Amino acid sequence: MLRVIAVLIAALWVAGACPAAAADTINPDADFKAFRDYFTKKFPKVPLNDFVNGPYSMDAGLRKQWEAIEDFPPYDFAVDRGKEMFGTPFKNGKTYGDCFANKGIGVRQNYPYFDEKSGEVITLELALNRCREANGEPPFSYVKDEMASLTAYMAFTSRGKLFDIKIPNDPRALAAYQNGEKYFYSRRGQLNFSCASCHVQSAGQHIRTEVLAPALGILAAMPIYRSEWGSMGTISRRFVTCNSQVRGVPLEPQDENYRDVEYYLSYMANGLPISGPGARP
Amino acid sequence: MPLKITTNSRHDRTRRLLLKSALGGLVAALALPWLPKWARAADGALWPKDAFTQKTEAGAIKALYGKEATASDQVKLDAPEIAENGAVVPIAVSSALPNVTSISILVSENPFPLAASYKLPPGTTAMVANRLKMAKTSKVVALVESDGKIFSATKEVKVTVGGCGG
Amino acid sequence: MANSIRVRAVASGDHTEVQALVQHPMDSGFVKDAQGNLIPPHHIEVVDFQHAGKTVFTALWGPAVAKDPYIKFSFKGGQKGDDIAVSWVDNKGESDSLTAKIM
Amino acid sequence: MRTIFAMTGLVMLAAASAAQAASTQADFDAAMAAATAADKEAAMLKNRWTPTEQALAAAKKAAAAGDFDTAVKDAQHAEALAKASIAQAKEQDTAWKAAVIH
Repeated sequence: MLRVIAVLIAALWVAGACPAAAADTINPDADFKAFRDYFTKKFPKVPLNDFVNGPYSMDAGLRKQWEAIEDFPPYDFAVDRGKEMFGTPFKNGKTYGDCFANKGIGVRQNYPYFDEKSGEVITLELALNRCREANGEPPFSYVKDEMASLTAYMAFTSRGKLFDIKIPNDPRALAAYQNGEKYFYSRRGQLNFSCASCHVQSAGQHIRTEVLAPALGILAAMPIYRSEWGSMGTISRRFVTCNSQVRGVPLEPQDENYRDVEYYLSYMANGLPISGPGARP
Repeated sequence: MPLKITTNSRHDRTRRLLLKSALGGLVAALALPWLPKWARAADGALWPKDAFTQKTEAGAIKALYGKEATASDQVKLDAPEIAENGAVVPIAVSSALPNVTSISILVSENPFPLAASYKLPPGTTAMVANRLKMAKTSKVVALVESDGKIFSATKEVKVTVGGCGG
Repeated sequence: MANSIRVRAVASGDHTEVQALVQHPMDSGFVKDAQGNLIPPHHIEVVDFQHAGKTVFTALWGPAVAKDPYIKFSFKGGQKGDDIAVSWVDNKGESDSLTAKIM
Repeated sequence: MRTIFAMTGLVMLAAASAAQAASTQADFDAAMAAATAADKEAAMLKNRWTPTEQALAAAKKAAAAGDFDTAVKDAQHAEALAKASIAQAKEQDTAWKAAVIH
């Protein structure tokens, strides 16, 4: 229902039929500029490209420990495993590479994208499982293990490439974008926190020893090896745990809301380099 | 021999397991002499169980070296002031002292303070970097064995997210 | 099953710097599982590094070494193309080994 | 007048505690139905809270053990939490816009 209304609003905006309601229009470009300005003004000493390093961009003590861990990062195992999986054909002889542009190498920065055929946001994790299913293989769990290994490898081959998320001129794409924005700013859970409460207003602040990562570029390092988890986790896992942390019941991984918020955040990160896989406390 | 070799029933059990797994371990190596040398190098019997199960820092040092340590500015201990997560704390130790034969690291407040001990044959540099778990804020003690004497350096590392899970 | 050991050994000047990462749970014996039962200790006890048939470094590890443990050291000698042999054994008698080339 | 009022109050208190001590399966079923309905509405809005789920589980556990007093109390708590989560979702449906970076 909400989606329908948003589509209508978007349709009106695209048609230019609603010029007076400026506050309610969807303008990703203006959002993008405001979002980036907010963070670069809040953290004037952090070079723009360093935002993809999350908490390490703003705390020297943490950065030193991180650099020590990056000397030989625990996600290396996941990258190697992902590479091996990528090179192993399915039972039908096809491979993951057959499902992606450029055989899946160096394409992470283009995800998620809005698929105009199906009218929905396609994330990398979703594309990987759809690839499996299209080739007669059962899907993987979205949160860790195999999915983290596959995305770790794909991110690794895309390091340094700049986020290039497009919003096609399609009211449904704009609606998905706005739904993601709405999800990002809506308070939820018994603690009444939104994603933005922690990663916009409180970005850079300490919770115990952890430093809250700024929302700008926050997905660039995914998937991540978290010391707290003692294992790899995907973007799906990060959203699910964020919800639990504010005492909200998480949605199913790859729920439309999660995909839309990934779309929104990735669009906000346009022009920033992929740095994944990453290591985080 | 800088480290005491302890024998006990658990290590005997380890030996039996090693025999079964036919990889690694002295007994397995003797039984299967055609295994490449590297496959039998690590030997669980070398592990100084007594030192690793001491509950105090002093007890662990005594069990490991049989003597006390002297503080020295020749021992360099590189550890963070605040650990980002007690589950993974990068710690490095180095020394310019001569003839260093072993380096050990203790975390005083851990249930078992001795975390790791390294044996350095002649020719190996007196430097080691590793990652340890810390249950809570604690003194970290680096020990360097040089010419048979034990020298130490100490640093406090703050931990607010403990490395014991839960 | 992929090997549990990752080694990077780089010769520079008259020294070789060795870094290794091992995939191992390093369970301390103090952590409870989801059901509230203590996970028994399961950790590597000994790691041995050899070059040219000689041990160049021995690590003795307790349960306080972090999960997926990491180690860095350096020894005199070693040339590009030489073998570095690494092996570990844990408290359950499990073990693994790997030979890598010095870069 | 005042005395009567006070007496009535006492009687009511006594009645209330008597009723509380005698919570039945039927009381629990009613409280649980209300809580579950509210939780379902929260789920439709994709805005469940974990404490609601915990209170529902606690209520079921107490009822299974025959402790209907606790079961009813937990179910009512769950209903209150679920209703708060519904209110949050409805409020945030528009309130989020005020938080957007401009």
